[in-house]
Amino acid sequence: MSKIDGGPPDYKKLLPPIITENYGQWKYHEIPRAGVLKHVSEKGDTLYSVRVGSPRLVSIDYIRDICALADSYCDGYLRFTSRNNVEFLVSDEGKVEPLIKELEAKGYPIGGVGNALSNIVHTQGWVHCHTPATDASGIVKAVMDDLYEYFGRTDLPAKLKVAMACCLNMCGAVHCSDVAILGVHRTPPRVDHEKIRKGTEIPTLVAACPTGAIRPDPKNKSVVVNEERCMYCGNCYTMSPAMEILDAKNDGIAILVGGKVSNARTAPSFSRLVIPFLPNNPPRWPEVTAAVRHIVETWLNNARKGERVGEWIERIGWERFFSLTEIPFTDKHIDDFIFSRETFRTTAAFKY
Amino acid sequence: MSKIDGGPPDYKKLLPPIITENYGQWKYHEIPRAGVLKHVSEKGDTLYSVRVGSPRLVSIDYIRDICALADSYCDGYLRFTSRNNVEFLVSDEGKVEPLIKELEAKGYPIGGVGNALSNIVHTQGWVHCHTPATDASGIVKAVMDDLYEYFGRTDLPAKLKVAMACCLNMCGAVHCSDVAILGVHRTPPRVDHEKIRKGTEIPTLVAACPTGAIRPDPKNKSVVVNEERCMYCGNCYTMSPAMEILDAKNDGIAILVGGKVSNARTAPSFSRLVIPFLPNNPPRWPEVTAAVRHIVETWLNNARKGERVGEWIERIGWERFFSLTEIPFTDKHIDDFIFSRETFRTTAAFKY
Amino acid sequence: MPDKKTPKLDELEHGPWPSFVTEIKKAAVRNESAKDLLNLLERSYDDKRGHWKHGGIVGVRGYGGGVIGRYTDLPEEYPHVAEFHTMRVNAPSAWFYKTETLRTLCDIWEKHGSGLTNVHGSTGDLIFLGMKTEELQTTYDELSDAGFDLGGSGSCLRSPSCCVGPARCESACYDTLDVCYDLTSSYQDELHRPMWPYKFKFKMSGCANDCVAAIARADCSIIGTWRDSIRIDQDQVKAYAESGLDIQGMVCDKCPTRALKYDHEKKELHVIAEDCSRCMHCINVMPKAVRPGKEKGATILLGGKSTIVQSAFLSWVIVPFMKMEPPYTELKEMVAKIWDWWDENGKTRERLGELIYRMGMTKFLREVGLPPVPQMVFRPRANPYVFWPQDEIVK
Amino acid sequence: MPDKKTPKLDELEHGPWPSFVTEIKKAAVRNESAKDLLNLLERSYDDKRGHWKHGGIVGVRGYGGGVIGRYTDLPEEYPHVAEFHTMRVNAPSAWFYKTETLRTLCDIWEKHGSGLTNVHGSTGDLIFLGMKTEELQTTYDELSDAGFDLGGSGSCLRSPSCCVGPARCESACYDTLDVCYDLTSSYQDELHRPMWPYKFKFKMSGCANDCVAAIARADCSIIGTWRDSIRIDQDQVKAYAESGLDIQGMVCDKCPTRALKYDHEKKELHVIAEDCSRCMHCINVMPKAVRPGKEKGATILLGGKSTIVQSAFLSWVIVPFMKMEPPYTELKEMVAKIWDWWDENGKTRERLGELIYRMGMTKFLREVGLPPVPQMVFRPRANPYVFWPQDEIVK
Ligand code: SRM
Ligand code: SRM
Ligand code: SRM
Ligand code: SRM
Ligand code: SF4
Ligand code: SF4
Ligand code: SF4
Ligand code: SF4
Ligand code: SF4
Ligand code: SF4
Ligand code: SF4
Ligand code: SF4
Repeated sequence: MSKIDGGPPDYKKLLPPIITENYGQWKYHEIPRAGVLKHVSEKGDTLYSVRVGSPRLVSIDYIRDICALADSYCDGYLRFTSRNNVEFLVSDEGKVEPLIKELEAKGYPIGGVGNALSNIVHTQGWVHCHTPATDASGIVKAVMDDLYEYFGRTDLPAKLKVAMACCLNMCGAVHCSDVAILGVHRTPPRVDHEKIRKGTEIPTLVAACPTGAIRPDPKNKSVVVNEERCMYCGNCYTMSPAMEILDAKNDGIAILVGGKVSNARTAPSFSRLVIPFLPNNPPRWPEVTAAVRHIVETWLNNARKGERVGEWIERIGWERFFSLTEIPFTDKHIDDFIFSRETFRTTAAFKY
Repeated sequence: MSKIDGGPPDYKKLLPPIITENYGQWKYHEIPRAGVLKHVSEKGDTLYSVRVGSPRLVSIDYIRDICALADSYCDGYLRFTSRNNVEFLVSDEGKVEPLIKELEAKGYPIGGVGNALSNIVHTQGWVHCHTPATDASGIVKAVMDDLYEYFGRTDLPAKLKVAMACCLNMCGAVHCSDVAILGVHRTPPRVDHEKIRKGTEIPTLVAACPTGAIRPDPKNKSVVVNEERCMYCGNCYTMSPAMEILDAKNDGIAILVGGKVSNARTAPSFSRLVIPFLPNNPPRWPEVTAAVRHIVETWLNNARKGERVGEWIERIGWERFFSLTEIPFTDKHIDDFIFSRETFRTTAAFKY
Repeated sequence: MPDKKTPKLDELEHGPWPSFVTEIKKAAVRNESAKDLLNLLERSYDDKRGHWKHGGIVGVRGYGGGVIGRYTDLPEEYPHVAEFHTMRVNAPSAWFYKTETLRTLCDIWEKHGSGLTNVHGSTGDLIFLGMKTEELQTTYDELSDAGFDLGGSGSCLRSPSCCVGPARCESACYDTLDVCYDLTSSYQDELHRPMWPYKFKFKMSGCANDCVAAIARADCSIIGTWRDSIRIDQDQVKAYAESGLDIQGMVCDKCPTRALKYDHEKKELHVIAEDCSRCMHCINVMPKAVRPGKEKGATILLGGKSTIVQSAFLSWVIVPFMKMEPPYTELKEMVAKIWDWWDENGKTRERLGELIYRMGMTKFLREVGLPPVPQMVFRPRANPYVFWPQDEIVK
Repeated sequence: MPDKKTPKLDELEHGPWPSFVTEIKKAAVRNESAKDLLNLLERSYDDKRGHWKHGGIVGVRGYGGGVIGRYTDLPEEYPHVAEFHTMRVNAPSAWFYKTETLRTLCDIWEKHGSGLTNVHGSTGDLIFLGMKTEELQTTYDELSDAGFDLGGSGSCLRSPSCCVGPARCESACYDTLDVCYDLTSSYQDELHRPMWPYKFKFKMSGCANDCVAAIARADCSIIGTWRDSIRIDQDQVKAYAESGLDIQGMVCDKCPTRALKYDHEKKELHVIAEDCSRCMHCINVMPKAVRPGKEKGATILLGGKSTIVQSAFLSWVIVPFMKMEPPYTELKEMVAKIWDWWDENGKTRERLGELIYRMGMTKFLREVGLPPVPQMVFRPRANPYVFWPQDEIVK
């Protein structure tokens, strides 16, 4: 019988020798070209990392392919980044160019390093989840195709972190991304009373609703939804399959911008809603790609060097962001949930 | 029979001629000396306002006194400011110095103009209210005596607005003052069940508690207080005399700092708790005067020109404020009410 | 009654700041209740607690408020403050007085009350501090004859107040005194007869310096502003520069939006007009050289209040710019809708700010019919919890 | 089964970015469920909705999680995805692999599942995407033999993850890989057998750049920092200056605390050590010239999570500085107390951050025994609603 609780493999056994030898002894890094990092250690050793964008949803063929490359150029070592890129770890400087050539030849995108657009962190969507309001991989592919040029550059004002999540659970860091693409539902759940009676724990279901929209209905041994109070978060559906939330006609996408995670310069911050709804228009979601490009380009054209999207907007003011982008401002942009108060403009000083 | 709803007198009939003639036509002002404003109008008219600190709680003798002065120097016109100072409105430049001489001779403090300490906005305290945790006039007198020198100066880093309120109702703008002195209770209300039964509206009383600490007790036709949840705001006492909140042994004073109201430079902001409790020590509250002086002097010695107390603290960081003043930081400084989340340090960047 | 000793309060007659104790003593010379007040206060200084009971309902004919009833809990010992109510007298706009008017008030008060006053209360009323129930009506009658009226108390409109504005200030962007007087006159019924879930306060400041602290204390703050650009007088800029003002450091570097560029060589100051947020800072530092634009009006903000119950709220922007011209119809129409909405939805003792917070700004704006604009918020919502109205979704 | 047409998905094979559709097609060549996935997904592209039902409880012996059960709602039409579960494979620290290890994983997956993966999931697991119930146990057994184990799912500890840290980064202030591995190994029970009110996530970043986005996503974020001062190499400063870097503009002016002074003449950079908040900015821009101090460790922050239910929370500071040395006893003792407290007080599906918010930080700190320090908050409370413990008041 197999072991239980063996835990993951020991990382120490999976590190390339150059890393084992220089572990904790890295001195500085440079970006010799787009997609490539050069790390130099205290004792002068040099490691090149060649970063390659992946669709994340990959076949074992893909994995075997990159393994073959890593065998040829990296002595059989590679890693993945926190944004699902592949990093080829090249300790032999002479192999960097040949690797890049082969990667280019095979169509692997090299980039995502420095002040570039990196890969879009994303989720399951229609590929595997039960609550999505949209697909994830499809939109990511469409947007990355569209913004492709920025992946291979290093001269953006700052790093550009785009994230995508297919429902309000936000599996990822959509809530703190420069640009966030978010699947949203727009209609209340339809209660399947049969299913409720077949084993939903009603008190837990009632408690799950952030706005108190679900009331127990003891007579029916079910629940009723106060549709006026529901804002379609889908949390009840997560709790119970009886709360059918998918609605092909009304599900779609919202865009949030200006979040960040790093503590560099400014504190980490949430992304903020700028486009409440765009339709699901597979396979290429042209409304979404256009909206994202438009925001990114407005940033490119207006931000100062070193300004993340949110830093740029906070400098010019959100009122100016809306006028610059010509995105219409609506009541949907105004917070009305628990922490809304801190968003209210409690000053008479503002721009137009 | 007397009129009903006559309304206040028409201000136009109470303005000095120089104001009527230059109404809306003022061009600029200067501060020729501490406590004096010189306003010059478009057509070159000049109005001097001599500002005098008052205890606000004054007898009709006082009012008659200042009226006599206004008759001699201001053609019978004067006004009061939004901080309860008296302003003598002198249209004849030649009368300014004589007025000042007479005021000085009579012991009227001249000041509060420009980058000075102005009068302390305050409330009723033991003089007239039923909910106070301390007196107001007495503390104000003690603090103004102590900080007197700053009233007559104009070289502080910025304006210094001190406010005092005798309970959490905060009659005034204590919640947005550079330095706020606040009367606080520290023990839960003692329920007088007899009084409750004599006409308190129990549902309203229960609803009045911000923390839900009050439960109806239908058996007793009264209420019970969950003492663990009570934070002594006194709102229940405001609602019903049966909720006795005064507690001579535990009532006292809290100090909050760093609030501001003006929109100049930085947005208006709340004062923040820095000393959770100081004892009631009448008649001169030495602990309070010392604490206020200490904070004011730390500001004077450390702020840059033009920085209000809160602007200075926000620049250096609150952690630095506590280390500079050596005021101990305790769990009581940490918010645990509705909007606490926005105060949590959601960044790894901070000072020591 | 023999004079009691007040050693603690006597301590507060020392020191350079004028003493309220001295004032009470002055009144006590000819008024028994002022004397009792002094003694009762000394008692509080000994006991470290107040000695006043909850006020009962007392007032004058035709009015639901304007008087704060007050009774001591030690009536046997201090009989002259057994009843010791205050009357709130609605002060004139910006607290301008003729001495003769003040003297009339003093005379009335000498006759009917303690002879003690607060000039003024925090809301802005002139306060007659301490009188017996039986004196209320006559006092009111005489006040009324003298051209005065009561201020607000209870769940009603409170006495509006305003900064000195155009009467004596170069920064005033609208006539605060007139708006204050006009609204007070128009809303006499709302001011005098409690009718709402809770109190409602208006305060008017002529510019963003907000010299009546409206944003912190008023359910409706009316703060002067302009729509075009600040005006700069370059001759005066030069004069300031020559007088030694550090224009770059004290003005440009402190401009919150960095909208000002100072040309050291030419000693000229220039503004990027669209970047200026009209904070008043540059005008404050260089009043001779910089002034507000020409297209003046006010920003309307709602929701300010102090701490009880849900926390303090600062007023926030509801209308970025409104022209302020008599008879202020636009303002009044908006206020009427807001009051209706509050009255309909507010719980007992729920201030407007708390109600909007509870119900949501979106709902408020829709139901009151105000157009959403980005100036209402510092930033848009961080959560995606958007409500979709029936008519915006696909059926 | 005849190949269905997937015109919509085919569109997504165009364009420069590598295509997941191509990947599914590759797997579909030899795997029926991959083929059905493709077809089902095309169906979703037509219908504009997902076709997956709520997952039932499926798993492997001895484990309470690690598998996400998944069934299509169209099993007749797409029988090979009637069951299509995913298995979360706990990845090695910082996602380092030998190719031979990856090949072993591919071989196992080729045998037992769809041949599709996510490398990696958002939490950091390697995801085996799509398998039948009957394959779960054997897949696990083979994984286990190959030295792997399951990651977390359900109301338990989730697979911790970390940045590349000391393995390849000069900024790492502690050994993120080791802490990640150590905690994962120490908490196998918590990881594999759901036992709490809800999920709990750890993420480790070696410095404040936070390259695993811990602060946004982890209930406990461990972020590297130092206690002393940044170290500046003036020769390298000169080199950067000569290479044309605008040190004043790009470094000093963007320092959030203005702690850096640049001497243009000498081309020297100086720090006011006590003003530096260790934000990493100057180090990021001039990695050769500036580096962290010598006294290294980590800041511990708690409470991060995404939007559902009470709003998203960013982690906030709980311990400003903690040494990070094996066996990490201080950290583990603290974590044990926190988990106990959460477990005792948390409601079902209440994340730690929401619980602390609901109960109050004060209560949390007292009950968990952590000393309050000003670094925990941006600023102190604005309300005066302080709770006084019995032993601090006068009886
Ligand atoms: C490889 C990776 C860590 C890992 O363990 O996988 C990594 C590696 C490095 N990061 Fe990072 N970061 C990585 C994800 C992140 C993330 C998390 C994320 O993207 O989800 C963040 C926070 C994102 C945010 O703020 O929203 C992040 C914020 C930074 C920053 C701060 C950027 C800023 O100014 O706000 C730096 C500093 C810099 O680049 O100047 C940084 C710097 C670096 C350096 C230069 C560190 C070093 O000295 O080696 C590495 C190369 C950076 C580059 O790509 O330009 N790394 N970095 C991650 C690569 C992701 C990718 O494939 O694109
Ligand atoms: C007379 C008065 C208005 C009234 O109708 O009564 C008034 C009058 C003036 N204020 Fe004020 N302010 C008055 C209360 C206020 C208040 C409200 C308060 O104190 O409660 C504020 C907001 C306080 C706050 O921010 O917390 C206030 C914030 C200002 C500011 C902005 C200060 C800042 O930089 O934050 C200025 C601009 C300046 O002084 O540079 C200002 C400027 C002025 C000017 C210079 C306006 C002018 O051009 O005439 C007046 C003389 C200022 C002085 O005293 O130095 N006034 N001023 C009030 C005098 C109160 C007193 O007796 O001390
Ligand atoms: C007299 C005055 C204080 C003073 O000495 O100046 C005052 C005195 C009282 N206030 Fe006040 N408030 C006074 C201005 C204020 C202000 C300031 C303002 O209006 O600008 C505030 C803060 C702003 C605000 O409205 O939020 C204020 C916030 C309160 C509150 C808390 C309201 C809230 O929503 O948080 C209460 C409690 C209540 O209404 O039950 C309160 C209640 C009271 C009561 C009626 C006591 C009570 O619980 O019933 C006090 C009567 C004292 C007495 O016996 O004379 N008073 N009160 C002020 C009115 C004088 C005037 O008309 O000019
Ligand atoms: C697979 C994965 C997305 C992906 O494609 O990468 C995922 C998939 C699901 N997540 Fe997640 N979450 C995944 C990372 C996250 C993250 C990111 C992270 O961990 O760094 C978050 C945000 C951070 C956080 O925890 O707050 C996240 C926040 C949620 C939530 C909302 C939790 C909350 O407190 O707000 C739910 C809802 C729930 O727990 O019931 C959820 C629930 C789910 C479920 C189990 C659906 C459900 O309601 O039961 C999804 C199963 C999809 C499927 O069928 O495969 N997932 N989920 C990620 C896990 C893979 C892995 O182990 O590596
Ligand atoms: S974001 Fe929502 S729909 Fe997408 S994988 Fe996570 S839980 Fe599923
Ligand atoms: S979708 Fe969200 S808001 Fe609507 S009923 Fe369900 S849990 Fe409540
Ligand atoms: S602050 Fe409190 S005690 Fe003081 S006057 Fe106002 S209500 Fe009364
Ligand atoms: S004092 Fe405040 S918190 Fe305490 S019971 Fe009364 S209303 Fe509630
Ligand atoms: S608020 Fe503006 S207009 Fe009114 S007095 Fe103050 S500075 Fe002048
Ligand atoms: S008014 Fe304020 S924002 Fe406008 S230019 Fe002057 S200082 Fe800047
Ligand atoms: S978080 Fe810091 S230590 Fe870790 S990889 Fe990023 S820069 Fe390096
Ligand atoms: S680490 Fe950040 S705060 Fe410290 S000196 Fe560098 S830029 Fe300034």
